[in-house]
Amino acid sequence: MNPETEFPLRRVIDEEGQLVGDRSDVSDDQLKQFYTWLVTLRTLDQKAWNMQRQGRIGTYAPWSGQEAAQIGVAAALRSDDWICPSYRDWPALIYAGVPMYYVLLHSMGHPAAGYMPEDMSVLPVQIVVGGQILHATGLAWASKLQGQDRIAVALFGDGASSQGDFHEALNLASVMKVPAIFVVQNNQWAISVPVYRQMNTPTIAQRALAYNIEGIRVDGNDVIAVYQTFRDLQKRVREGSGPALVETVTYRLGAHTTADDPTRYRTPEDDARQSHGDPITRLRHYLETEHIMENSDFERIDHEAQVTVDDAVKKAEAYPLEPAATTIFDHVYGTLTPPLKRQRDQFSQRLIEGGDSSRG
Amino acid sequence: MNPETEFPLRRVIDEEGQLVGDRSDVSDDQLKQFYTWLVTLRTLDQKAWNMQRQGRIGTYAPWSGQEAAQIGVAAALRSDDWICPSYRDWPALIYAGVPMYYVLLHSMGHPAAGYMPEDMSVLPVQIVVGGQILHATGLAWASKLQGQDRIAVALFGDGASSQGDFHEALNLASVMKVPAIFVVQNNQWAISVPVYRQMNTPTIAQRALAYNIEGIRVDGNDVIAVYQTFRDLQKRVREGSGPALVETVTYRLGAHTTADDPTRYRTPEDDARQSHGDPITRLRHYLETEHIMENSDFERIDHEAQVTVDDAVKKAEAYPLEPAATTIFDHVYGTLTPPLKRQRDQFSQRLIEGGDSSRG
Amino acid sequence: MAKMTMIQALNQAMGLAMAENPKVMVLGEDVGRDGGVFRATEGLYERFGAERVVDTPLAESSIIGSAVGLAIGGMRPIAEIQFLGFIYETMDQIETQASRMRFRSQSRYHVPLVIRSPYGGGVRTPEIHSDSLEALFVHTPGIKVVTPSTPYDAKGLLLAAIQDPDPVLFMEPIPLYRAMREEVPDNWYEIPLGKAQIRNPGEDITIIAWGPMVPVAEACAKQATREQISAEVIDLRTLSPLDEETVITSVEKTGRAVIVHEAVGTGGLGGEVTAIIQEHAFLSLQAPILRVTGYDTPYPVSSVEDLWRPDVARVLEAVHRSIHY
Amino acid sequence: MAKMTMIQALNQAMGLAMAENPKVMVLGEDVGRDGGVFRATEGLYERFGAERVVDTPLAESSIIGSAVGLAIGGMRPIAEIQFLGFIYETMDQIETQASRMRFRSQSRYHVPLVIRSPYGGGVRTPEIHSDSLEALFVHTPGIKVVTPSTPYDAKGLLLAAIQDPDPVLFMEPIPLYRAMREEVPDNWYEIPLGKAQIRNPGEDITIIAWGPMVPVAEACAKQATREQISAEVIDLRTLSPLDEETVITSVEKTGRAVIVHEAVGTGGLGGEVTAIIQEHAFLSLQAPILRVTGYDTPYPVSSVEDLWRPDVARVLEAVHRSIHY
Ligand SMILES: Cc1ncc(C[n+]2csc(CCOP(=O)(O)OP(=O)(O)O)c2C)c(N)n1
Ligand SMILES: Cc1ncc(C[n+]2csc(CCOP(=O)(O)OP(=O)(O)O)c2C)c(N)n1
Ligand SMILES: [Mg+2]
Ligand SMILES: [Mg+2]
Repeated sequence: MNPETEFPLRRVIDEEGQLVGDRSDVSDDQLKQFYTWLVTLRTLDQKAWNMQRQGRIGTYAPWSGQEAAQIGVAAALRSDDWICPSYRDWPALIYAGVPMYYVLLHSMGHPAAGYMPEDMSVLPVQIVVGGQILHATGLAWASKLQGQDRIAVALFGDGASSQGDFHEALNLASVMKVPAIFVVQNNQWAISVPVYRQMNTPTIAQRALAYNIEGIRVDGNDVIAVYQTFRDLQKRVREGSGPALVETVTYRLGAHTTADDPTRYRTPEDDARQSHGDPITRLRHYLETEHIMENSDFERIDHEAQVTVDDAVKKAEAYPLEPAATTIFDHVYGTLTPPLKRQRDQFSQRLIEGGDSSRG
Repeated sequence: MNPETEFPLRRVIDEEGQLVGDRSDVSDDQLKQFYTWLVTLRTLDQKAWNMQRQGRIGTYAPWSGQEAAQIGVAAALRSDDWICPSYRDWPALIYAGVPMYYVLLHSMGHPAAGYMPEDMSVLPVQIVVGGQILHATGLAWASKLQGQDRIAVALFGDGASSQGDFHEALNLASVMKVPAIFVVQNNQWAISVPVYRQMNTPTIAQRALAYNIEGIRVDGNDVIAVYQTFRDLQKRVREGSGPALVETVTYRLGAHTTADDPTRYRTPEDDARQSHGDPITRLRHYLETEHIMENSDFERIDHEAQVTVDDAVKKAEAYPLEPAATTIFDHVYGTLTPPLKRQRDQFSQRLIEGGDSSRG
Repeated sequence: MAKMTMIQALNQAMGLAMAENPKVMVLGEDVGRDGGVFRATEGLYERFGAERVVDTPLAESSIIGSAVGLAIGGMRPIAEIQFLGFIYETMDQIETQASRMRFRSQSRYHVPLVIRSPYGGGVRTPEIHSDSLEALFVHTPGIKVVTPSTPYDAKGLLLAAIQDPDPVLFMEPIPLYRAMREEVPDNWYEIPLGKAQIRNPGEDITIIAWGPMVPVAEACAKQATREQISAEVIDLRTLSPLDEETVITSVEKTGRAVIVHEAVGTGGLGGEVTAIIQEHAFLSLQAPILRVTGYDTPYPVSSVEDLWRPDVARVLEAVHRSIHY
Repeated sequence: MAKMTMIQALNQAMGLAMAENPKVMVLGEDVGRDGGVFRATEGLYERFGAERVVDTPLAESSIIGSAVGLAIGGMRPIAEIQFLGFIYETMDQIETQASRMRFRSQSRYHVPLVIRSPYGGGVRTPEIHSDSLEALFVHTPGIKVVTPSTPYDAKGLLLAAIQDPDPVLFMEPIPLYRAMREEVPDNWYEIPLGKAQIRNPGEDITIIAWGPMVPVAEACAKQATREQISAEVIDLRTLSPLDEETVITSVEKTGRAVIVHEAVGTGGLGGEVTAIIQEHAFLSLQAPILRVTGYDTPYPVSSVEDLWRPDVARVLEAVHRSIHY
């Protein structure tokens, strides 16, 4: 079994933006939309990074480089499909419809960031690496049992694929033949550990062989390839072909989080060698070469992205905290237990009195 | 990837005891020894079952049908190799040198059954399904780090291979390239759950592909095939070829344990279809056909097995319990903590006074 | 109404719930064709089919993790962990996932999940099969912890747990599965979670127990009567949230308390109950609150277990120590 | 001797132990080239190489499970769990394996393993990163639990933990990693496990704390002085086995006790300490023992955490309640 040939890297445009595959079934309009989103999400990411540096938000996990790998997935899903994301998957969520200011609220440590919009089927972002993979198995199973045709998608990283839960989730999904797609975003790093120190295989997709499910490896920096792959795959999975594992090969261009300093463990040469083309410049080159968009379009998109992002920042910063603090007691159980009621009262009382929070 | 052809079932003698492979490098004497052990261990198993029925020992997990799969492994190991067994792996341990009465003490709930002989490198049998797999990774790693040439072998069941720890153990072993062999005894059942409801793959060996390690599937009811496989494999692994996964395909002829009633979930037809030849009759047929042993040999072996087993029973039943009860306090930490010392004293005092243990 | 054992009562409860609500399903190891290693799910597979009574692969984390998804996705899963000692395999899914999904999502999602699991010793099981681990879960916000001591309670509490919108760990005392039969109504009834029960009223001392230790406490109370000691026995039934009121009221009356649990003593739930009592009934206390528990060793092998588990003699000794303080 | 932070003291302890004993090794996520997300292992990779300072795959159960094998096989592993909240992933390997191997094997094998893990809030980490979970492990026989509150103690306790023949969970309070500098000797010294420390002698009330709450307790004691209340502050340092003697002796003297911990209140270690005190110092007690703890909710998001964590005001309030009881 040669993993590189069994699981070839699917690609439609290459690192220089040259067409190397078939994009006939993806419209120009679709590409324009993708480009707009790629730029908007990149703008948001950079804005958030700066806001953290200015102390306006807390710890933040940047996604630069991974926008295409996420947009391509989200664009292929139906609005009632379940998404089980991790902390770095806001691009997919935002594309799917979660308001942008959510990600900022999240990094501000605002409780409301967990309350996903009611017209979507999105779980709160997962902090426990790998914790959400089994939820996708269960959600897809629930869909099947109830005769729905929703599918469930778990998004997680290369690091997460080492967790025991990864194995248990894929095995159970395969045994129960549930409509779940497991998307491992191989961004080459789990914080400081490169993927070749996490596993001894050239691909993650080959793990599909352990469960007798479909395994696919796609260039995650090629939004067209990702989109095509998922558009076709979600259809098969929805129709009952069983679960699938997709490895989107991408690259974490930035730090792990704002608390991380990647210069400690990787060099610019590492980055250059492994990152295989920024998804935005790639698509832009293609769009330019094919004359699908021209300079003024790009400038307009850049400008609109700023406006959109600024608007999200305003919404986030204007979002009221109170009375959210007290509500922590309200979301432990469906109804307040007697001890929680007592504690809630004490807590509120202290808030009113303005508790001393000095720590010596 | 076709698992059945990538991982063909290795076999030397077939279900009728006909030679279908090459046994030239396994001597007649070796075969006689295997046969003797097969019979002795079968005799012990049946004796233990009966003793449980008579109330002389507690819960017991019979191994009938799996003797060859275990003897073949143990016979290939060196005396300082680490063995990480589960509750059903006493045949391997006994073959490797653990006195027979240990298994009876174990089912009597005697603490001493955990104290493996000091001249062996055997962990106590594991009750947590899959719990020992990672220990083999760690032991093999310790061996490598210390420049030893010991290998570590984990024995576990098909059921255990669904656990997250299985995945984590094989991945880590592969990344660190440690000398570990993971032996999954596929006896077709995890209590009442048949292997085809535990996983959606025709083999377990194919999971090796997920870790880029060697994977082998061998007929576990063919002691010669198992032995040859492990004799060759342990050499490669010892020399640094990295870890391996071996699936020994066998069958649990009896109940899961003395507390289990297999008629609730499987039929004699299931057994007949899946058991692919009792390892003892198989080898006997072969030995008869080839005139390596004759009737009187078989009778002698049966008789000696009884004697050996009776002796083990005597040793177990004569084994003193006291002062073992009090020692539970001595094996929590290297030295007694103050609370444990106090509790030990109270406990001893009650033992002396003859505590009332009525439970209402 | 028929006399039945606890295991029968549990079985009946699940059968009722599944008949009533097509979303209720059972999943776990050997719960299907085999009917569970203790027969708790016997007959359910035949009645409700393999889709709703599911033999899972042998992987506890996947049982709970997928059940979280099932629950959020609209089902009402009853997951079985074959023995409580194996729940460690799924701790992350219980503690950071099932128990926190409501909190994390600000009640956008909740997880109506019942985790049934047998525990408790005295029946000669192998290592790890007997461990009492309630303390780990009582310390976890977002999950409730329940343990019955009678067939009647078992059914009523399990039905309440199944109706509960939040995760409930339902701990079933193995030694009581078949220890007694009692009248159990055939129909649906619920015993509210969070309510203890006074099993034996008394005046001189309060004995607080749960699960497998309730009969021990009752036997002790009976023996105490012969010595003119009137012991009130409380079965907590729900360990989280705790029925503080019943406990405090009792100790305010008796002035003395003994807590009995089978779990390891240090760090066990006895400490919590002690802390609550002494905080709220301080002035009533005539003697220190005493704990009779498993020793601070792992649950031992079966030849030693009877010496390890709290028994009537040890509880009585504590009662004497308290009374004669 | 140099002034250093706790993180530097820990780093020095590991460096010393690795230089002293070639069997000592470090494994965990990002402990190698990155030097640990808090820099605890900084420089060790460069000094001792990739074989002894190992970046593992992202799988906590494999870190502890393989460390059990490493330890039995002759090594002295120091395993890092990146944040204590992720220790749930490896509970089985800690509870049923590392902590029980000695018991199971009747001391034929033992597991000299140190599990280091940061915990504690107040520094705006994401969900799960701040949780205080000591209660789960104090309830587990076979593992010791240690948590320092000063740089000096951190080094001495860690070296003692590394020398210990049994598993030790070494919990490192994140908020104290860089909160203060103090003189720490360069040489090897050990602080025996199982010994609490009186950090501030006093007469009127005992405040018992550990890890991140020790500075809060000290600050409270200082404030109390202004009101003529003399508070004795005890830092438990080792949570299992507990130094009962130091605690009891103190409360026998003061007659009052407040226990402060950051973990969720119900089922927390405060209950155990309360139970011990009231059992052994019953007649000395002038007031109920009070607990000041995290609330019974999951550790909240960062915008709320300061309101959630026990602070000087809340501890002082408890001191007043006790004194004026
Ligand atoms: C169970 C668990 N262990 C450790 C961590 C700390 N941690 C957060 S992210 C991370 C690396 C994750 O790598 P990967 O899965 O590849 O995702 P990426 O961050 O690259 O998107 C680690 C170790 C965690 N959050 N959860
Ligand atoms: C972690 C864990 N879960 C559940 C059990 C209960 N149990 C004991 S053996 C067993 C089946 C094991 O099947 P397999 O791994 O195939 O081994 P076999 O018994 O067939 O030898 C189960 C479910 C256990 N001991 N440990
Ligand atoms: Mg990654
Ligand atoms: Mg099996």
